[in-house]
Amino acid sequence: MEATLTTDILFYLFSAAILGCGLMAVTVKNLLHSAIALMGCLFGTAGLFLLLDHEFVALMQILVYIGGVVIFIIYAVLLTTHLGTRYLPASTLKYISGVTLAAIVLGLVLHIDPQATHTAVNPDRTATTIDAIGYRLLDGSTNGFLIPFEVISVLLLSAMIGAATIAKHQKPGATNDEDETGGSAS
Amino acid sequence: MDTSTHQPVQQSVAERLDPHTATTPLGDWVRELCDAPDGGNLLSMTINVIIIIIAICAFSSLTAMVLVWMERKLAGRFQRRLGPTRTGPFGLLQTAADGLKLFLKEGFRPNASDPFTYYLAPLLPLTGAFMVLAVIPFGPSMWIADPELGLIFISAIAGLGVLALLIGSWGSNNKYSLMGGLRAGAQAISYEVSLILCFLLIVLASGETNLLNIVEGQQGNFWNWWIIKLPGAGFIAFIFFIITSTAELNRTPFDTTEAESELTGGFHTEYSGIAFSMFFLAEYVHMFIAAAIGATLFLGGYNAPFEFLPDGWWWLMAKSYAIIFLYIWFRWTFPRLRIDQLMALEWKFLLPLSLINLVFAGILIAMGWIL
Amino acid sequence: MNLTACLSLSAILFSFGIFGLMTRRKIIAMLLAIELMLNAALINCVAFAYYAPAGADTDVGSILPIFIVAITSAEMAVALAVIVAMYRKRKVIDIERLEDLHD
Amino acid sequence: MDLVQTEIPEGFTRSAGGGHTEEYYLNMGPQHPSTHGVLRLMVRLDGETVKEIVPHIGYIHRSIEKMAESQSLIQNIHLTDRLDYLSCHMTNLGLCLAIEQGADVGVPERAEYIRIIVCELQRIQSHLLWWGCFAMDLGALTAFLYGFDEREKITDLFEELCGARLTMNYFRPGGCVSDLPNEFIPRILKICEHMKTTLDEYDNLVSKNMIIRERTQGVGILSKERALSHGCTGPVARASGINYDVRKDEPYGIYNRFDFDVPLGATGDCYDRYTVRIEEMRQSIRILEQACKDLPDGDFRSKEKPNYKIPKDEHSFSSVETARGNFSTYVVSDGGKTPYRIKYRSPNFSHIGAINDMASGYKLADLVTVLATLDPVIPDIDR
Repeated sequence: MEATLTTDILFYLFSAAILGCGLMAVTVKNLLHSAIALMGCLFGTAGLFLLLDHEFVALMQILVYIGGVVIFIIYAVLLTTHLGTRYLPASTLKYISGVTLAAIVLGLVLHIDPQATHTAVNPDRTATTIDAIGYRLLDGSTNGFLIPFEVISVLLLSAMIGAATIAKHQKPGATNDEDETGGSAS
Repeated sequence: MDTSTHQPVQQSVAERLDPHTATTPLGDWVRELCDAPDGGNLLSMTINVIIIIIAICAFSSLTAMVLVWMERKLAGRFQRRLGPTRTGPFGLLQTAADGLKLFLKEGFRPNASDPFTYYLAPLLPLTGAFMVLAVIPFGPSMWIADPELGLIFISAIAGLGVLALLIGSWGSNNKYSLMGGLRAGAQAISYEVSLILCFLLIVLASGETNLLNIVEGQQGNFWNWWIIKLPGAGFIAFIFFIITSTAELNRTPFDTTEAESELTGGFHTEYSGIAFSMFFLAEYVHMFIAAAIGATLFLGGYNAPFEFLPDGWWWLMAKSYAIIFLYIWFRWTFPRLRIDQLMALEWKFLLPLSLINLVFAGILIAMGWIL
Repeated sequence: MNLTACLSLSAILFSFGIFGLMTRRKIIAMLLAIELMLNAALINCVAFAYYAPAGADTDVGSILPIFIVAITSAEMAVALAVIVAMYRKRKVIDIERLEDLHD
Repeated sequence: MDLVQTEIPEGFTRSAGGGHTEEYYLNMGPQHPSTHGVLRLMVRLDGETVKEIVPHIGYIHRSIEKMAESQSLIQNIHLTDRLDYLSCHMTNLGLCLAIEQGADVGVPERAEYIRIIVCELQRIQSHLLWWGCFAMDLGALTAFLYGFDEREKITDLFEELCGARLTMNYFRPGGCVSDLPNEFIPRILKICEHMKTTLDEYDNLVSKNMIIRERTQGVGILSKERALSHGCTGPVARASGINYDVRKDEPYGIYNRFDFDVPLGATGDCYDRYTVRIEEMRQSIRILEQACKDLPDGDFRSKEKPNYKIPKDEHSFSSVETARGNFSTYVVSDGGKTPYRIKYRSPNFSHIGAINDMASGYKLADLVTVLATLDPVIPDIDR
């Protein structure tokens, strides 16, 4: 998209949403509220990707991040906290160290090359089509991503199985045994 | 609704997402008024977008009204009674009266609930519904946005509906609500897998993710629709789509999330007045959307069943309402499944069979055994 | 809108993530902060692909995010499963009260 | 709200949150759609799994047994309507039988037949309501209206018979309050014919439905031993394989003249309780047809007395089979106009006591199924 007034306005709107929600996500006390703020932040990012002509990434952001990861996070919040949970504040020392570290990183990153402003968009560029992505992912040559793609598939599968195994309920019999002996694992 | 004559789409994504490039009589008139006949400026674009938003709002509230009336009438017929008859002709104004009642009701919030999440939750489902409505091709020149990845867009947005239930159920601070919300989360995430596999089958068959192109690919007589064109596989996938979409819509026999005899209303136990009517409205708009997507993918969308008949939005409406009739029929016939049976149905039955069906369809396509 | 603006945005988001990671006590909140940092990285990927000079391989701008997202969801699934299992066992998701984990 | 309570509520054996799982208490009722009135169940849950149930009763206690002591025996009949209001003819009959026994009142032949006809009609009526509510508790709303549709036909008959639709107050010691209206018997036979086809329709709609079978078979099993030790009677006991029916084993009235079967279940799960009740409706139709055929002419009531007195120290006892089980009446008299003490034995009270045995270990949705197949009438429990 050409850099017009419209895109500029949209960009700054999205940036404001991303940064505002991002700040909320790390500062709000209530865990569910910060998960919702993270959702807003991810939505803003998806909008930004649409602005940058990466439709597929934007939709994947919504599909996997918001529809999957954030829902999982909210699910975990629902399972582990409830209204009335007291949220202990972090110590001042942690706050100071957090702010300092964040500032240092921000300074470093912004310091690297503040002058490298590629405002010009390559006039011949075309948006990446889903066909191109598919062909590249299944391309076995040196330019392709076949092996990483397969590895990531196996990783996902093993992660899913692992997660299911970890979160699986213990057998009721086992719990009862421990109760009767009075020993709780510590 | 913003419309535009459809050319074989090879515009860039940005161009197609840009409402000011679409040409319609109404849009052109707005542009002329704003002194921008070619391409449009910020003012005309804003006005056009507002027109689109109003059109979607009006359409979805009208749809919800008609669907609620239809459900009540059909439920009456299924149950050997008449359904609403008093308010307006054939009881048509019953929904309006109900809506009015809900809007005038006191918005009541439990004291111990969490205001932010409690009030945020009712707003979300309709937002998602509006976003999906924008990409459904209602007719050959009748759509709002036509993204290249329409089908992925739909599956992405459809997954968000459950967020509202999760948030609202937690914010209500009620054990029944929370149970309903947790059930909703588990159910939606599980059934989405099968739903996306159904979508994938269409992508595999048509080689398209763009909804307009999928519909255009089914032109001609009714045996060109994917439900028949893919012998066997299309029909199985359609049945799976109906089952999974019923589950995604939280309707009987999969309405464990609001199961009134167990959870006294589930996630919306603590909602009343406008907040409740938002959930209610969204439920019916979602029902229309699911039916419209089913019609678009499997039943040829706005295409007429025979070549000599004119195509148009009325065909999409007729097909959608036929599917909606199925949903209503299910609801007033079947009892409710238990939550563990529901999950077993998905993971032990629907998911493996969808995968097998997908492979089967792949073989059909690879061998060219398509009607 | 230009590359610098995009990169600054991503840098600020990244520093928010670091801040959250340092100050939060709940494990889920720390995971949230990590999400923010990964999101900042995604913005960088896409921005570089968009502003790439002529002849560059811009497809990678779409493919790399796929890998990032896949890895993140795998990590999240395992991490959240661990959190839920830990909560069942100890009723605590506060990082400072889990100090006995290294025993 | 704290989901995890530390103190143990009354009646529970173990506190929630023990062990390593997330247990919590849930309060179902007294206002809950599936408790059919004002029953309150405290449930200890682990996720969705029911661990323990403690029923709390007494929310509509009206001290009917105490009120009985200040009213004459005849005046007491209308109070028995308010016990099991879905089988009020049968509860009326229970008190009438006790009075007849104690005051030595004879019953004419025609009145005996009328009693059988009316009681069996009411058994069908009560089971129809149960069938509708059962289906509704499992989520099938249409069946609820179907059940009520058929029930309405019988209720209309009762309205014509005694002017009331719910609290009939029709039987008197020595017979009934009035004779059958004209054209009553043909209409009953018509309903019998209609019910035969309707019951097949019900089988198609609900009994053969796969979801219903999945949700009821093997769920809420009550073993024969536990059913005996809880004192379960009626369809609940028969579903567990206990061959006990007051009409067969201790026949009252003229039940020994009729030919009918007592349906029995094998496992005692919810599906057995369901099928036993459906089969009972068929048997009631059989009895109705026989009774309507043999109905003699004659008096509908033996000579009326101004007051029925039971002699001093005479204890009279009767039990009848209501739609829910053994309903017994025990009248102790001190020779006065009013009874010294009346004790009613209600079947529902025992059934609710057995609910912990039946539903714990299953899911929350199964608790609703179990409750629906118990068919409790709360005023009968509380009295």
